[in-house]
Amino acid sequence: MANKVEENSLLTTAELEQYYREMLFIRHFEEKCNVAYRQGKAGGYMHVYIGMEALAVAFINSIRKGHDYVITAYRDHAHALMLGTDPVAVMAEIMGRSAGTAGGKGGSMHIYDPKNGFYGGWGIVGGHIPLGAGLAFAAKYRGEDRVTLNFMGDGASNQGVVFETLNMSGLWDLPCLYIVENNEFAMGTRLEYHAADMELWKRGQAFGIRSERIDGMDIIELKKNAQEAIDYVRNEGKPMWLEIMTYRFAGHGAADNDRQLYRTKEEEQKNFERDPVKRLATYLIENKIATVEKLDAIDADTHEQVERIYELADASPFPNKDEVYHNIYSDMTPEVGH
Amino acid sequence: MANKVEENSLLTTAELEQYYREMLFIRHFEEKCNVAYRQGKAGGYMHVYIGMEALAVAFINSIRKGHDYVITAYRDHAHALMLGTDPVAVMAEIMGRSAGTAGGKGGSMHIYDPKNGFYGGWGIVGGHIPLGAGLAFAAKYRGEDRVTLNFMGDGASNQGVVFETLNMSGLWDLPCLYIVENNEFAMGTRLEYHAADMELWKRGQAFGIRSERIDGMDIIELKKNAQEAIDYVRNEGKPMWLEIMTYRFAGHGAADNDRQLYRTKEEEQKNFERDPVKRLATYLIENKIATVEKLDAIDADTHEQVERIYELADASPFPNKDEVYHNIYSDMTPEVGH
Amino acid sequence: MATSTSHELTFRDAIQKSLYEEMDKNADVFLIGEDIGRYEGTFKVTKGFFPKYGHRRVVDAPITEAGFAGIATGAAMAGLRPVVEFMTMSFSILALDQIINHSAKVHYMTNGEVKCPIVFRGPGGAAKQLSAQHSHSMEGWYAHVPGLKVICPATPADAYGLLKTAIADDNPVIFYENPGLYGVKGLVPDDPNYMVPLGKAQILREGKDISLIGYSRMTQVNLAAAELLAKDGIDAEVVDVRSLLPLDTETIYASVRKTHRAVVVYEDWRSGGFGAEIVSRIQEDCFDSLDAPVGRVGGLNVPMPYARVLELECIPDENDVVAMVRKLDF
Amino acid sequence: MATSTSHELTFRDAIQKSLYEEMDKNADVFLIGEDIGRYEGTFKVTKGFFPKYGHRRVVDAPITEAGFAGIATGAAMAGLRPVVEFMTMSFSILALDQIINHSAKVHYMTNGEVKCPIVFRGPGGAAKQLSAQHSHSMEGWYAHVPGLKVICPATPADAYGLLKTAIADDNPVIFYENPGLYGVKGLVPDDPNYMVPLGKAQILREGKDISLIGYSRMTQVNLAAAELLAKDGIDAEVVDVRSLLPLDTETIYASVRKTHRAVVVYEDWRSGGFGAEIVSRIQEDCFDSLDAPVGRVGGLNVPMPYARVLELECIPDENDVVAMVRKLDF
Ligand SMILES: Cc1ncc(C[n+]2csc(CCOP(=O)(O)OP(=O)(O)O)c2C)c(N)n1
Ligand SMILES: Cc1ncc(C[n+]2csc(CCOP(=O)(O)OP(=O)(O)O)c2C)c(N)n1
Ligand SMILES: [Mg+2]
Ligand SMILES: [Mg+2]
Repeated sequence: MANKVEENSLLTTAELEQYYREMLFIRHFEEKCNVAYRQGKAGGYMHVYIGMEALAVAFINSIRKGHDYVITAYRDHAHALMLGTDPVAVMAEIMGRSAGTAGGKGGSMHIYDPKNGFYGGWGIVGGHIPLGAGLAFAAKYRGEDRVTLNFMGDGASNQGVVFETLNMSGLWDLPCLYIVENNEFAMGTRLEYHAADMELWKRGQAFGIRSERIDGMDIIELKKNAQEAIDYVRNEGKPMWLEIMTYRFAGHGAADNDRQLYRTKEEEQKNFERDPVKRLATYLIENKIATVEKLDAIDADTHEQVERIYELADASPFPNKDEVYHNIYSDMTPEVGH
Repeated sequence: MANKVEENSLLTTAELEQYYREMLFIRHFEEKCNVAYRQGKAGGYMHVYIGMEALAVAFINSIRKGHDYVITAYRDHAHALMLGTDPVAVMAEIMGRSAGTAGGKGGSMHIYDPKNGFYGGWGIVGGHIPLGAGLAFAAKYRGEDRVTLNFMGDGASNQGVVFETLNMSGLWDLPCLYIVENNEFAMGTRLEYHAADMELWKRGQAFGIRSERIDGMDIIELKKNAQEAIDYVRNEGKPMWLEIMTYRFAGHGAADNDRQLYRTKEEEQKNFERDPVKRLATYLIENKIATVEKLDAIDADTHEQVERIYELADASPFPNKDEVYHNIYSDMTPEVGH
Repeated sequence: MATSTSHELTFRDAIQKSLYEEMDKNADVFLIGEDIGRYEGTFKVTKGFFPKYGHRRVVDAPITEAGFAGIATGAAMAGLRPVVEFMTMSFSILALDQIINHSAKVHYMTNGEVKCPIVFRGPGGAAKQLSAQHSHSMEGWYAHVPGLKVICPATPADAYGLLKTAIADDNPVIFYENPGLYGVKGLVPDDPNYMVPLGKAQILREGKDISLIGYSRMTQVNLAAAELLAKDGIDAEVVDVRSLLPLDTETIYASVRKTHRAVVVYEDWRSGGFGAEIVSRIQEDCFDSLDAPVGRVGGLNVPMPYARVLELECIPDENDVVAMVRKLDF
Repeated sequence: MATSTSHELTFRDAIQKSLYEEMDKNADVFLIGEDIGRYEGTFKVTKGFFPKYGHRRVVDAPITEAGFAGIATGAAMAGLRPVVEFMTMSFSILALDQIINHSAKVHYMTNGEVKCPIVFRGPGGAAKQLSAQHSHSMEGWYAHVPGLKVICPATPADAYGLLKTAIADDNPVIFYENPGLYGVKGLVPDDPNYMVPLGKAQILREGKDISLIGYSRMTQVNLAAAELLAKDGIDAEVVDVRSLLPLDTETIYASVRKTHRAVVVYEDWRSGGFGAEIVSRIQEDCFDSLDAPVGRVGGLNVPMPYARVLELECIPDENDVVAMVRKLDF
């Protein structure tokens, strides 16, 4: 893969504007989630994608939405939104409402939308990685040309089951793209304290899997690399392992409000310069692809959109108590009562 | 590491003879275990080391016995014997007698002798690997210069916990030598069906761990390489990952008597040519280090030794029924009775 | 083609027949596990499958229980119907997170959007001298987890019919085969459409004096104990629970209300085993019918030792059952 | 220096004090877990430890529960005394094989040659809206395993004294902290040599009409229920089990023989939870003393839902206990 896109002939103006709009939409959505959390309207563990927007936007715009499969961990709002899940249902889920994607049973960490190819939304770090390989297994078993995007964090990439899954993926040629969202932290633990070798891209190599590291802050470059990787997986029918360099702008979760325990303000400031949204804005303006006014309008627009989503979600009712027993099984209820 | 030993100036005649004797002793011991199993004197799962003798002999003769730590899986007789564990106690354990290393509670798969630095003898494939790292952790914590030998099979090297352990070993510089006894099979599954990349030596690389593959059938070369690896781990205070190429001459366990399900007789025959015992015999004779008579005497000797061990073990009593409750805890007994 | 004839088969062969028929019936059914293909399975349950179905549908997995249980779960989420073999259920401990946190919960966590039709099967409990790490009874742990169904057949016909139903079920099912049962013979229906519903206990021997309640191999032990008791004039009813989750308390309670006495028998460690749940429910709901406390016979609370003489101490047998019956006032 | 004074502390601070003192006392004691060092622990139990003891004795581990539980077990086998923190006990599921097959068994498998002095501790049970994968009660599973000790304190003083004893114990101990208890205050002895023996239940409130038997946070719920019942003239005795393995049946039975009625309360899924074991033993050994069946109050058999209104349905509270008491004939 080229380290820079020499020309963006692959991307149209419309596409670039679309990505800008999508990244901003995600950012505003996530900011609103933080508001909801502070207001006590969202609870539990809630993790936002601020700073990492380019990843979901680039990869999910490179698949066949609804046909291909996507799975990730608990930092999952953006992936659902990019797949076309009703944003009101996502926000309602985060607020624990019955109009939520899982009727309020899952919350922020457990967004699902199988009709759009989204299989969650999982809370056990690393635990969903074999599930993603299983989706790919099913596609291959049935002779379908679906690709699975299997997202995980840098911290998750240490979990044993990830390596087990890579071995089987290499052994059985599963059409699965493993995407390590390396945001430099596993909760309060810096990369250097959790990974013996910080070049996480190497981890696929011992399993005969094509493995690469790419930048995740320049959406133009990233989009091209994402498309190339997805095409490889689809056309070769083989797995691939990608490490994407990004940065978590916010705390680990909404409850993490002492980031100085593990990183300095200076370090943060330096990394905020990498902001994928600002970067694309600069590019669009410098290259006269869009005007400042245009970008401001997109900002106002997506902001307004999110406000509306929030209102609609917040106006929706909480689940009824008796729903607690619904859908444990497809066909029965376990023994009832305390 | 050099791929060939140009001269064996490092090994004396006495040492070469000793290794020959030890390999033969292990082989006769294991053959006798098979007899015991066929006679119904040993039960459960029992796995012999025939064909792989050079590994335990080379590595364990390269450590400070009693000072360093050794741990392995269920194919564990040879490791105990090489560490100086009373062979009668080993055989008695295999026969489920109270004179056994664990009073008959462990059997063939669970031989221990902590006084000689041997920490088992474990049955969950891959499960003991973090334990070995923990022994190394303790040595480092205490500032001791002990090395831990952490043996596993090729099949075991797929288990997720192995990779988790490698990451922490690299991260924390644990003085642990990981030794993959690659005998080409995980029970009835050939290497090519269980490992995406058959070069298992690569698996340490992504964790900044020195990683190599070496031959396990030529004890002269192996001894030199083993010593070098152990010195590296001790002197550098770092982990190392080694893949040793060997072959399992027997079935997986004593109950596996249809090897043709997974390998041909021709293939076996070809591999029997690699026999480390025969190979050393040829070397000793061709280089006039020992006479045929001498080697025959060693053969007869070790054979006789094993017969005596067997008799002594077989003459020892079974445990008493009330011992079933002994040593579950250091200080109490759980609720008694059915 | 429905037929009411039957043939004598071992428990092992009954499972094999069940698997063959379900694989033939539905191309979405596939097997995955360690050494199940070319090696035919350590307990030889899958003998003949690899040559017939090939590696696409009979998948030899590396020794990575968590990984392949998870891959199978993902495949089930996408609509396939995996049958996962654990070489022994003891090794399923390594896959527990995948089973109880992923398979068992996906239907609830998606509020019914994603189904997970998967069977986890394998030998569970003590075989012979496999010692502490290979002799686990895991059924009680699984039966504690909402989202799973847990099936413990005791006869070849049930193994046959229950496995079929389990494979057809849209929820994760733990299917528990005591290795001591593989050689047990019994009549098995020829009808490839024969199915036994999950969640129904059965009375294998009617009696009026006491209910012997058990599952899996302990049902066979209870049948033997009933014979011994009969010689002494005690008429025991043998209740084969078959399904731990859901638990057919109706059949159990009806028996206890008739006999007024009960002993619950299981091979798992006595303390904290699922038998305790059965005892608890009986005393909760049949308190006034009980003439004596509900007796329990379980495995000794001991990591399984290797020496045969010690191992035999640990596993309940018909004499232990008879002794407990005698303790209850007879 | 022994002293009989005491100070009010939260449950969290009591644990912290206990850890500090044991680390100061014995250089072989070290802490290992995720985010326990620089980040001070997600529940802030290990706040201040990293600056004081450094990375040698306060080990920040990668997210590899099986791996570091196993490394700690190996270190214990070599004579160190690790205290392992699981960020939540839910994640200990990933380390279960290391705990139950390795830590718990090595003493038996070596016939007493190798000891394993290790503590596995962390928050267990539901916190608030952490949903299905983060709200597990695991204590019942652990209490089923011979070779482990399982401790579930309900008060700051017990958390303090029992953790000290657990660290001094030569066997693996599971130490279970309900997250709902961390903020609960109580008097804690100043004496750094204060220890509470493992395996002893205690009566926290005397009463003559019924025994409310529970552990961990449910003991606080039982105390609240006893107050409610008192208003209606029902005099409940509150038995705080504290230790599930070993289980102090003597204290439990003495209470039941006095009150003739009992309710066992636990947060874990009701079906198959450890409360069933307690119920079974009571009815086995106190049958003739019982005026009613032993009642049970447990968590709903439901994967924990996120929405607060649903979550609150799942967790037992004092009203559920009172309702069960009322059901038992009052
Ligand atoms: C098995 C497990 N262990 C620990 C946790 C607690 N936990 C949740 S997120 C997290 C950090 C994960 O970091 P990373 O994988 O890098 O993802 P990121 O949050 O940075 O996106 C931890 C330790 C968990 N949920 N599951
Ligand atoms: C976790 C686990 N899964 C499966 C088994 C069954 N089993 C025992 S040995 C073995 C093969 C191991 O092969 P390898 O690691 O290559 O060691 P070798 O026997 O060749 O020395 C298997 C599958 C087990 N004991 N533990
Ligand atoms: Mg991260
Ligand atoms: Mg092997």
